[in-house]
Amino acid sequence: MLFVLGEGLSGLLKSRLSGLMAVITIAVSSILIGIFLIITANLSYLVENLRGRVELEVFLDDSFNEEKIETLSTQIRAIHGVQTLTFISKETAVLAYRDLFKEQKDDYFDALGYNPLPASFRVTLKESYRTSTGADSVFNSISSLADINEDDVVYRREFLVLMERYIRIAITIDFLVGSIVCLSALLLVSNNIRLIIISKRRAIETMKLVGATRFLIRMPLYIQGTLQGLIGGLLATVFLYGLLKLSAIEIAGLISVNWQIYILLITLGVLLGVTGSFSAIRRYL
Amino acid sequence: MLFVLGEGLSGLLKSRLSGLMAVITIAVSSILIGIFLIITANLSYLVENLRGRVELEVFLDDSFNEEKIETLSTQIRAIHGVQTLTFISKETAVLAYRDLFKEQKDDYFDALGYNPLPASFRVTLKESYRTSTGADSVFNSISSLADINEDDVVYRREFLVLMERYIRIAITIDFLVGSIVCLSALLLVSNNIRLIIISKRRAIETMKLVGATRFLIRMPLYIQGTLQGLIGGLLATVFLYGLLKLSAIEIAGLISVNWQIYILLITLGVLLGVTGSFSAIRRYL
Amino acid sequence: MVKICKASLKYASGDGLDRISLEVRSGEFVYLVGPTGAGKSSVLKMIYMDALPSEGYVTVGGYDSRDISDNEIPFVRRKIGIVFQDFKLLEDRDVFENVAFALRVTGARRKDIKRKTLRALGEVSLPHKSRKMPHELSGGEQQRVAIARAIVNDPFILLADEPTGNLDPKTTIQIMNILDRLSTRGTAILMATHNYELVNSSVKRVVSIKNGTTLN
Amino acid sequence: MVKICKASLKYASGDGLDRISLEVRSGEFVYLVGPTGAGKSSVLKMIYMDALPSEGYVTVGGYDSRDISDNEIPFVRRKIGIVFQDFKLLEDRDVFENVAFALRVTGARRKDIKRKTLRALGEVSLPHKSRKMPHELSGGEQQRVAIARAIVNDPFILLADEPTGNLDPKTTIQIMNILDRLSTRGTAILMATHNYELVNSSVKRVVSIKNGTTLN
Ligand SMILES: Nc1ncnc2c1ncn2[C@@H]1O[C@H](COP(=O)(O)OP(=O)(O)OP(=O)(O)O)[C@@H](O)[C@H]1O
Ligand SMILES: Nc1ncnc2c1ncn2[C@@H]1O[C@H](COP(=O)(O)OP(=O)(O)OP(=O)(O)O)[C@@H](O)[C@H]1O
Ligand SMILES: [Mg+2]
Ligand SMILES: [Mg+2]
Repeated sequence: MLFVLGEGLSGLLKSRLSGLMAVITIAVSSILIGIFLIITANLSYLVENLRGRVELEVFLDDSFNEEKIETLSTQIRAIHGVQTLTFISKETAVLAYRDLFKEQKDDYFDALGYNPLPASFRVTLKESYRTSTGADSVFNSISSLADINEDDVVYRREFLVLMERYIRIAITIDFLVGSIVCLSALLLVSNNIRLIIISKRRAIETMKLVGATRFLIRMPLYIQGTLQGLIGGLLATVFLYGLLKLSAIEIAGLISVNWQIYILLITLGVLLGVTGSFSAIRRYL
Repeated sequence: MLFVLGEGLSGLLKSRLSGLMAVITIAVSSILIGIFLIITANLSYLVENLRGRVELEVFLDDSFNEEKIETLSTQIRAIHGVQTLTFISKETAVLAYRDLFKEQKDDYFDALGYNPLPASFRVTLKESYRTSTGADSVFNSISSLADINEDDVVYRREFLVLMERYIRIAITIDFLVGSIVCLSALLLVSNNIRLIIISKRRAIETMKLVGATRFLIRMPLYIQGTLQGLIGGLLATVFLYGLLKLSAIEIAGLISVNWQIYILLITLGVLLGVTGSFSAIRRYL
Repeated sequence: MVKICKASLKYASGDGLDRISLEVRSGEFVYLVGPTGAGKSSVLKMIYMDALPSEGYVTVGGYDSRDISDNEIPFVRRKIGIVFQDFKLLEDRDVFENVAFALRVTGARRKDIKRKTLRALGEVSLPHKSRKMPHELSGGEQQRVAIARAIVNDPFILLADEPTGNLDPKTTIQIMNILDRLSTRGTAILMATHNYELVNSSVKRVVSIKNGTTLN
Repeated sequence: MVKICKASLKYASGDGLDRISLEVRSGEFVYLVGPTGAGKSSVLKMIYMDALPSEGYVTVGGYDSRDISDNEIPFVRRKIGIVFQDFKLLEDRDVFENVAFALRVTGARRKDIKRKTLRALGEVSLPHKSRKMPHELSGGEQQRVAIARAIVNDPFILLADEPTGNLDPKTTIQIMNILDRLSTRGTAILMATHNYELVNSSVKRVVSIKNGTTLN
């Protein structure tokens, strides 16, 4: 058992160049996948953020009394997909309007002599309804209520549709690049282990002749592959950690990564090492 | 000479597996770099687009007469960095306002009895001034004109600053991923040629013994590397072309690539093949 | 101890062995002779189970080629010592490690490894060179290291495939003396060779092969 | 034609050659004998300029080891034929291509290649096997292919490093007959060997080396 571990370690030290190549390959692949993961994380964070901002506005006729508004509010709250409902009175609306146009001269409402802005409900959606179809269904439910005119329900439909299109594009690219990177990484690691097997051919032949079991011949290679994966993963972690520290100065709030990504990277490195060794050993030994 | 070419070709055919590996490596690297290039192209297109939209608005006091407006317009046009200047009269402003708030009841201006909106200049910037510092300098020049109050000159400063920050982030990530991909591609291609050299060691040794010149020994390897690069580049081109055709259905206007990128990809493949062969031959032969 | 019974072996090229029979008893010294391509190396391969016969059978120790599993083959080889013409030493380890290698792969204990390795090197009179690397040794010395590696596991038979093919006559005599001594101590020896001078000058049993069949 | 004059060669291990002198005239057949590690292969290496002497000099054809450039070495080798104990044939080409290979690398014309290759195969009586792959041949046949490859360029000297080490006595005699015939046709031959039987039974010139120096 000790012999197996020793062989794995000394294999790593002896096949310096090709060993280094394998480690670098794994590190580079892990870094690429790490960057890809960080981008994905940020992307989905951004998407959640944007989707969270989707809301419908229901303008209420000035003729509705308090009782009526209460009834409507209960009815809307009962609709599938509605998360919260906030009532905005005519007075609040004026304040918001003034806030929005504060650079304009204030004489509008004064000149008018009455408040032209309607009261409204602001309706936010449950998570699963924050899509264009989900928002549509809520929109339809609200519109079909008695006393509510379709024109009085407003939401940023175009924004949602556009956003969904961009998300789809981003996810497609993300996924594509990610899978290409993963695939090529596996290919390269396996190729590297193949190189190591070729360079160890004589030792392996001799081992077979003196009666080494399959386990004894293969285990050092697995150990070597695993160690290379581990070192590669660690290198990637250190590199990415430094990179994020550096870029955090530039980018401030944008990047949100937690320590789990580092664990993931190291695991990924080890996995690449093991899978690469495994496929190379199966094919070339 | 024929012999050299034949050896290069048959080398490619014979070393099927490692040759295939090299071709795939080059193809994958080229695809990654291609995707990276397309993203970069789109990014810079988007950036140019956004920057082009930066404009300053100069609100004019109602008391200015036509002559005064003419003078101001000439003065502003003379400022460094100003590209175009458009005069927007009070009447045009109302039309634009109505267009913007068309869902609101139209009684605002009627009720008011006069036009509260000021006339304005819309100022666009020369390309090199489409940055936050460039816009700032134009802003300062206009503000410092007699008769123009600093409050009357408006532009989306926060938008520009934010955009510049995001551009910086995007370029950093883009550049980083791109250089990692390039570097790892070179490493892997060279590693692959090394494998080929190892597998051809006996043939090379025999060639040396029967009096083959250095040229004759190395040239077939270069040819093989170049061919692999060419095939890899072509594969990448076909793949990316298909990918873009497919995604064009989804993404419509977003992706703007011209045929030059394909030439670039093929060149890149060949370059990777040649450089990889070169470094491997220098080191391992 | 080793018995080959009407064993046939077919290579893709069409050559091979045709119903070969051969028995080597414990402590016996047998020469295997025949022209190139006759099948000498193939016979040895069948004994160390690198090639299993398509007809007939081979028994080595307790194992039978007809019902041996892949997992058992390493254990057959531990009872056999093998020596080749080109030594097959590992260039990146010293003499001691080359010999100890055969023990390490069997999972022997540290103390035993040292004792047995030094004893085997003693048998071939090389303990003083145990820290030399293979390329620092003469051909004869390298072959002696290979023999030490082959006998370090106390095999009951030593297979030698033209062990003196690369050696000069003087060194050949040294090696033959070592093999003779091993044989008198009870290790059976089966040696393939082209060296008729050697074969003719000894009184040992000679088995000759031609075109894949035993003549004698 | 080939002259080695007080040439020394040092390997990193400390071994090597020590002021060796040797001359081979055109058409001469010379045996190079000596125990393992004496330096026989090293002498041949110096002649085909794979190792240049640190002292003294070697002249081959018009070239002198003292002022030869790396680019000229391939042209020296085209005037020399080399044969090894382990044949060194390319396993992935047939017999014809193995022999033609030595012509192709010199940039010979297509027609010449065919003619010369078949002539060389004729010299070793193998034209009928020109489409066989090396692994389909016996050891003796493989060595004859190697000899054909060595002589296809019409070298003035053939260097042979234990060319019969892997062959049985009968095949050895065949190979020796071929070398003898080449020698009587004017090709000088320098052959390193351990086979004293062979050396003793002939009347050729014998040069013996020990510890890196010529004794005779
Ligand atoms: N792995 C193999 N695949 C195909 N053919 C083989 C293989 N090994 C040996 N042969 C063929 O089987 C025959 C017997 O070969 P073997 O090596 O046993 O002969 P040998 O008596 O040892 O010859 P030599 O004296 O040259 O070592 C030969 O014709 C050889 O070409
Ligand atoms: N490339 C090398 N590097 C270091 N030492 C070498 C090298 N080649 C040969 N030697 C050493 O030089 C000495 C002479 O070796 P050489 O191969 O010339 O002997 P030889 O007479 O051909 O022996 P053999 O009969 O075993 O072939 C030996 O001690 C050998 O170990
Ligand atoms: Mg054999
Ligand atoms: Mg030699």
